Amino acid sequence: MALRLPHAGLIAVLVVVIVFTALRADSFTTSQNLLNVLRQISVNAVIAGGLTLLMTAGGMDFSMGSNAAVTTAVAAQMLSGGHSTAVTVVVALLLAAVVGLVNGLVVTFTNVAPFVATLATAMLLDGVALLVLNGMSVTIGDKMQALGNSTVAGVPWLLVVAALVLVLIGLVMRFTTFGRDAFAMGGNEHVARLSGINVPARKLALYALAGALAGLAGLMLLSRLGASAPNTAGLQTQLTAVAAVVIGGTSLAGGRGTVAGTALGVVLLGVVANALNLLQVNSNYQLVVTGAVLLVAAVINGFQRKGSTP
Amino acid sequence: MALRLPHAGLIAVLVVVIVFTALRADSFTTSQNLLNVLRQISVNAVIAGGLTLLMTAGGMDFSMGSNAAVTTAVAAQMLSGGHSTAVTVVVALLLAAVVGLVNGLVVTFTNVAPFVATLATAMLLDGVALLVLNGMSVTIGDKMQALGNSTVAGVPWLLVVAALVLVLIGLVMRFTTFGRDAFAMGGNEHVARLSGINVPARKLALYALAGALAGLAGLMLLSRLGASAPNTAGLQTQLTAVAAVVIGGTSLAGGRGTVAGTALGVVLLGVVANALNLLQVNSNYQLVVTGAVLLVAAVINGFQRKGSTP
Amino acid sequence: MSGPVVRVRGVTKTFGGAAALRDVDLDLHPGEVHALMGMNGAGKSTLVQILSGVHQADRGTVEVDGHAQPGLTVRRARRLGIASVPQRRELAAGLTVAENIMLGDLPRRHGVVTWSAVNSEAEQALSGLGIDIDVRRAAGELTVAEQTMVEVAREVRRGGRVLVLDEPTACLSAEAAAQIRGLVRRLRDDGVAVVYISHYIDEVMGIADRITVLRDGGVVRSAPAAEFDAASLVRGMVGRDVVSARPERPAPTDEPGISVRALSHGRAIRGFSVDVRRGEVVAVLGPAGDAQSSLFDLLSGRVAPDAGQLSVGGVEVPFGKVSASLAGGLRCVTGDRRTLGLVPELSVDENLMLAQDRLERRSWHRGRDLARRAAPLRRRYGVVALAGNPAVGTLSGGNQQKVLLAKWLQTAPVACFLEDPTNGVDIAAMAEIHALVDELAGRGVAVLLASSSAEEVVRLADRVVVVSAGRVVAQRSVAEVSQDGLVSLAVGGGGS
Amino acid sequence: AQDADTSADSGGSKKGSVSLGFVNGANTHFHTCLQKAVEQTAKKEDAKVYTANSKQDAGTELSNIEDMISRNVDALIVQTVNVDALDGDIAKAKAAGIPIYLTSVSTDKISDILGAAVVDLTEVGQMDADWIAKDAGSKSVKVGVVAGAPGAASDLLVGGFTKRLPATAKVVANQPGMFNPAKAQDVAENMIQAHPDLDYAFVANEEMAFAVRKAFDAAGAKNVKIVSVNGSEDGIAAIKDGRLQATVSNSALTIGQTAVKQSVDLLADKKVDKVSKVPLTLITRDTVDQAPQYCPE
Ligand SMILES: Nc1ncnc2c1ncn2[C@@H]1O[C@H](COP(=O)(O)OP(=O)(O)OP(=O)(O)O)[C@@H](O)[C@H]1O
Ligand SMILES: Nc1ncnc2c1ncn2[C@@H]1O[C@H](COP(=O)(O)OP(=O)(O)OP(=O)(O)O)[C@@H](O)[C@H]1O
Ligand SMILES: [Mg+2]
Ligand SMILES: [Mg+2]
Repeated sequence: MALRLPHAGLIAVLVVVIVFTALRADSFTTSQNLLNVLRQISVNAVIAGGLTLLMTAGGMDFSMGSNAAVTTAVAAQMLSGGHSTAVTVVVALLLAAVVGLVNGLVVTFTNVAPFVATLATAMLLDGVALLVLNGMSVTIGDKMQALGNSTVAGVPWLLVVAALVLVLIGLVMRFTTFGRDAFAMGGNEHVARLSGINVPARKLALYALAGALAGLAGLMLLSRLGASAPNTAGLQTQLTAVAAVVIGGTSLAGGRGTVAGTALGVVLLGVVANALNLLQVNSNYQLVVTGAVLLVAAVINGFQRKGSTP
Repeated sequence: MALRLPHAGLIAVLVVVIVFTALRADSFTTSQNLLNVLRQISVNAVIAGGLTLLMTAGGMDFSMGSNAAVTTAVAAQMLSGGHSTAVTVVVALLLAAVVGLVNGLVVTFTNVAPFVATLATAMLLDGVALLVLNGMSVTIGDKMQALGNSTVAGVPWLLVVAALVLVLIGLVMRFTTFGRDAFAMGGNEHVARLSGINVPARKLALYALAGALAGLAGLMLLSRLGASAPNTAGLQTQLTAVAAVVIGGTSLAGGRGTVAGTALGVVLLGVVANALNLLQVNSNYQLVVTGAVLLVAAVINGFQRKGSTP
Repeated sequence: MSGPVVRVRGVTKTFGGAAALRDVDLDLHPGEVHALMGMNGAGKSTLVQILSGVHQADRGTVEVDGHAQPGLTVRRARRLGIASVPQRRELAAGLTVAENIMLGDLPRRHGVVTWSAVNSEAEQALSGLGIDIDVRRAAGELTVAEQTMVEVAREVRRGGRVLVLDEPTACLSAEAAAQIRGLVRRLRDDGVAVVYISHYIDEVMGIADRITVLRDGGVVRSAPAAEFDAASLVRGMVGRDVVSARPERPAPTDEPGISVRALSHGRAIRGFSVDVRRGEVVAVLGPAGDAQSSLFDLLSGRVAPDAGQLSVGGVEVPFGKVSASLAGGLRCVTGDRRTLGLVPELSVDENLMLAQDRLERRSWHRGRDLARRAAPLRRRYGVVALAGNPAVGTLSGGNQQKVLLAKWLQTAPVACFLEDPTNGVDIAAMAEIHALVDELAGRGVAVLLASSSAEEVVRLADRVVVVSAGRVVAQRSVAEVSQDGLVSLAVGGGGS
Repeated sequence: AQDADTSADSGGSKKGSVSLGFVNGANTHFHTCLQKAVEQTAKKEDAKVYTANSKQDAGTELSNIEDMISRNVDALIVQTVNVDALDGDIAKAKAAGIPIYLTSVSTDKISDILGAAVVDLTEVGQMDADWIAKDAGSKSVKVGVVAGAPGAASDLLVGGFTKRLPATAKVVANQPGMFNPAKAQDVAENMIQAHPDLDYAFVANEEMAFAVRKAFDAAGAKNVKIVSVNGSEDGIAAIKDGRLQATVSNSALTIGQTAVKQSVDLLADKKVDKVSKVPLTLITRDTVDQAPQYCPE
């Protein structure tokens, strides 16, 4: 087990896609293009990172994409209404954390499965986002321009934020009791409770954190797009994040998960989308190819795991 | 436990919605409107029915909506290409069953979680549907008109088909070894295998059946619409079906599920959509209300369950 | 002796209208091993679960150090120094052994978990109890016995003034059980109040300072252990005498039953061979755990071995296929009923008939018909539920075990493999199950028994094969050895 | 003229030709036809065209534009997912020195873009309203609206329509069909149920309109007149056989052709208007032969 390269399946598929694309499309390996890819996946990375921690703890938040949509909408309205960026960011993040907390309260104190509860809140929040925007688009002009489009030492700010978030979550999961409690809860909630872990409090914190990260993702999205429009983010975004997380080896049942795997999953999805564009694959084929790549990666991962734990 | 009314939460919410709407909108209680609602939910009912059986057995098919989309597209192309309805129906159902079977093969013979595998095939199939239609809409003229729009003894054919499917699945789950095997597999797959149940064969059959039912749903949809357009059915349809099933009390982890609950879930979602239309609720509020109703029903159901099993 | 650390008064607890405990009093003194005894479903686990905050009493009080503790929660109980190893073995499967031991109390420096300390402290905790398990292993890979050890080590490490052990020695090898008992004595001498639940009379008589007997949720008698003898204890629990003596069984036939040849699988089993004739009961004795559950996996067809042959009733049976094993007439009863034995959500009746109906290839399923066919089994195997036909997961552990046995042994086997068949069942049920095995052998079934209880082996087996390091090192007729001899044989076998 | 040699990695493009990037907004019938038109016209104009699809997601659109920038096309043609998200797109492209040409919509800052082929959605709605006004005469009539998905496109269409209706025409129901025929059919069934005396219905595209017709017919309301938008081949056929009464043609073919031709011309510094309005034609039973071709072969 120690000798086995983790995520070998994912890495193999990723390498194949990269080599193939690099040979066929010169522009793929330009540093500009690589930075593009990394910037494009930043938003998804932040959502997927939060979800990894939550799912490892046996939770699930299907409403993160929709939470991001609400955050985007609220922040856009505030900014276009003349509030300062600082105030907006704080309010938006708080709001997103509260939304996450509400999910947490429902999941912790009622007997509803997390998937069910958050699927319902996802619908609800998609509607709220529409209400906040009143069905129209709201532009924010030049505000938050820097975050969305500028670079620091040649690296896009968005990427810096995303990388920071992932590294932090990775460290938390490995080196803090908060993170280890997540593994314990996901592995066996009953045991976690018997071990004296304050499971309800932990759950609330995890859901609130997932909410806050969804909010951060929403702000990042807003800074990229410069506007919030109906149907930005939402369930589609969520599905991409979920796909990245599960492809990265985090268990739907909890107790197992790595940020490295999630990061690989996010990168794979981003690279495939970029490669399909550069290779000029007909858009109708793009979904087919993306689905097939996901499936192949999952199957290879699966075979690999089959060896280690039955 | 025996005295407790099953699905009390769902029924309570349903009754509240019905009474409220009936008082506010006269047309709600007309027999025509009730038949409308029932026809509208027929397609969803067939998908949700198949999913109930599959999820009870511990499986999951997130690609049923996309499978229906492919079926709709293929059938539309065949019909508009001059094939007879009979041939088309047979080919479409077979194709859908084969797609389901492929899902089953992946899930059974690799180590990939059903949710992951079928999320990938869902993307793939959405792409295939676009390819089949070549991105355009295809009309089928008057073909299959009867199924989609006629009635028998005042009852829409679509409803008859959906009711038949649900009743059959219910009977299978209750009164056949095949159905009980599903419960056993969902409850504890190891035990099912050790008890002499041919688990792989059962799984393949269940996935193929889910596929075939998705195909049937696709044909029903086609007969209603008289055309197949890009983005008909697909993941959105799937999410509605999943919502109906889980609200109806079927466990995401398997081992527990009833068709009656699913039927109630499907009806609840249909009635809410209908009520929102009849009450002329602003479209921006519709999602909010739907999400909230789902959440409330789930919470009430959850509290009720909390009493019986920990 | 000072006053009690824990004083329970008038505790009553009902589940869905049925009383699991009625008006129970209990005093726990420091430096005393207090045994709880009673039949399956008597309420022992429920009582200790109230002590450890898992359940809250409907009526009555729990006092710790003279202070009433209404609404005791798990966390609160833990803070008050009440540690508990529950009957149901549970570890966080994805974590390592070390982390499971240290869970909730991971060593940190500046808020950062220090992994080296986690491993070394866990190692200390295990080695302090003389347990040899690699702390880096994933908890999910452990056998039931190893899980028990880890759980005990965890609770002991956490310390506390009260330690609850709910059937710690069920399905442990004699050696391991002795280790646990030694540990309990040490803790008692350090002043810990130990609550000890076990169905083994001899064990309890040997270790307890005080015994409380429960029946139907009420206290029958609570007194110093010296005031009990085995017979009165049994009478207190069961309400009558229980005799489980070895009956005259017809001599085994010469027909072949199970024949295992040169079976090898991983480290646990290496070139293992055994022959059981029809009508014979052969016990496999040796370090419980790994080898024992491996045997179940291999014989049931769940897992294909690296090498080996199997024949049942003289007919070759291929390995690695459940259907082949079943068709060959081999029935394997697992020692791990929770993961490999029963479907908890399904009803008692359906679990009882799960295998039988599949073997008979029934396609229809009707509740009434099922109940009619299951009724005689329930009666014969003494399955008792609080009411009707509930989900099997809600039965007490002993009753679940009876359902498991009934499920397999009714199906007219040619041969069967029994892994810890009396795991967690009470003394009366144990006698009944022993009688069932006798009857099975009497009917000409070949029985291969893997039991961690020497007592059981002496009671049931005709012949004993001693396994060490995965291979057979000795064979004895039971008539040749005493129970103590058996234990030393098993332990000594490990050394040779 | 723009130096075509800068497109070093536009593999396959002939020397001296122009490379265009086309970022499509979705996968509907309209979008497919538009893409075909762009590709065919580009071939005629000897321009190399790269395509990408944003699948109705503003974030994907921006990514697509970035990908196009990194392959260094001469100009971008964008059928946007969302008008207001365009600002970011335009700023991006501008910073990279690649001009953007918009289809269907335009922007306030004309100077920032290469050009646009604009469909005046408000006017489309107005034309349908005008037809109803004419058809109904002085009678007072009841009108139902099946809108698209929440967002600017649907709002402009429906806004133009409802504001232009005469006082004698009353909008009694207005529900979103989400540009999804199945959803539109449900909505129509409920609408005709609540308002059996409906006279007209405005449906935000033809794919939904066919489904709405089915719902009305099934409810016995065969004489509700439906007006819609697109002018697709199926739509024209429906006008001919009386399933639809009027539709406003905004030919995808015309838009695509205009976009490519104008982009090429503008890149070559030819003196042409930056913004061209796509001609709108009201198609009724009497004028079916005037319907422009909607989709390329
Ligand atoms: N949570 C619960 N819900 C319903 N009934 C319960 C619950 N817990 C225990 N019971 C019932 O209460 C009774 C006492 O159970 P308990 O587990 O305390 O018995 P026990 O003495 O530990 O038995 P065993 O020796 O089999 O472990 C049993 O009949 C059991 O079915
Ligand atoms: N929902 C329930 N209804 C009735 N009894 C229950 C329920 N849940 C648990 N119990 C009973 O609670 C008691 C305590 O459960 P616990 O897990 O400690 O023991 P157990 O079931 O005997 O475990 P095992 O089978 O692993 O030996 C058991 O008697 C169990 O049958
Ligand atoms: Mg117990
Ligand atoms: Mg028990």
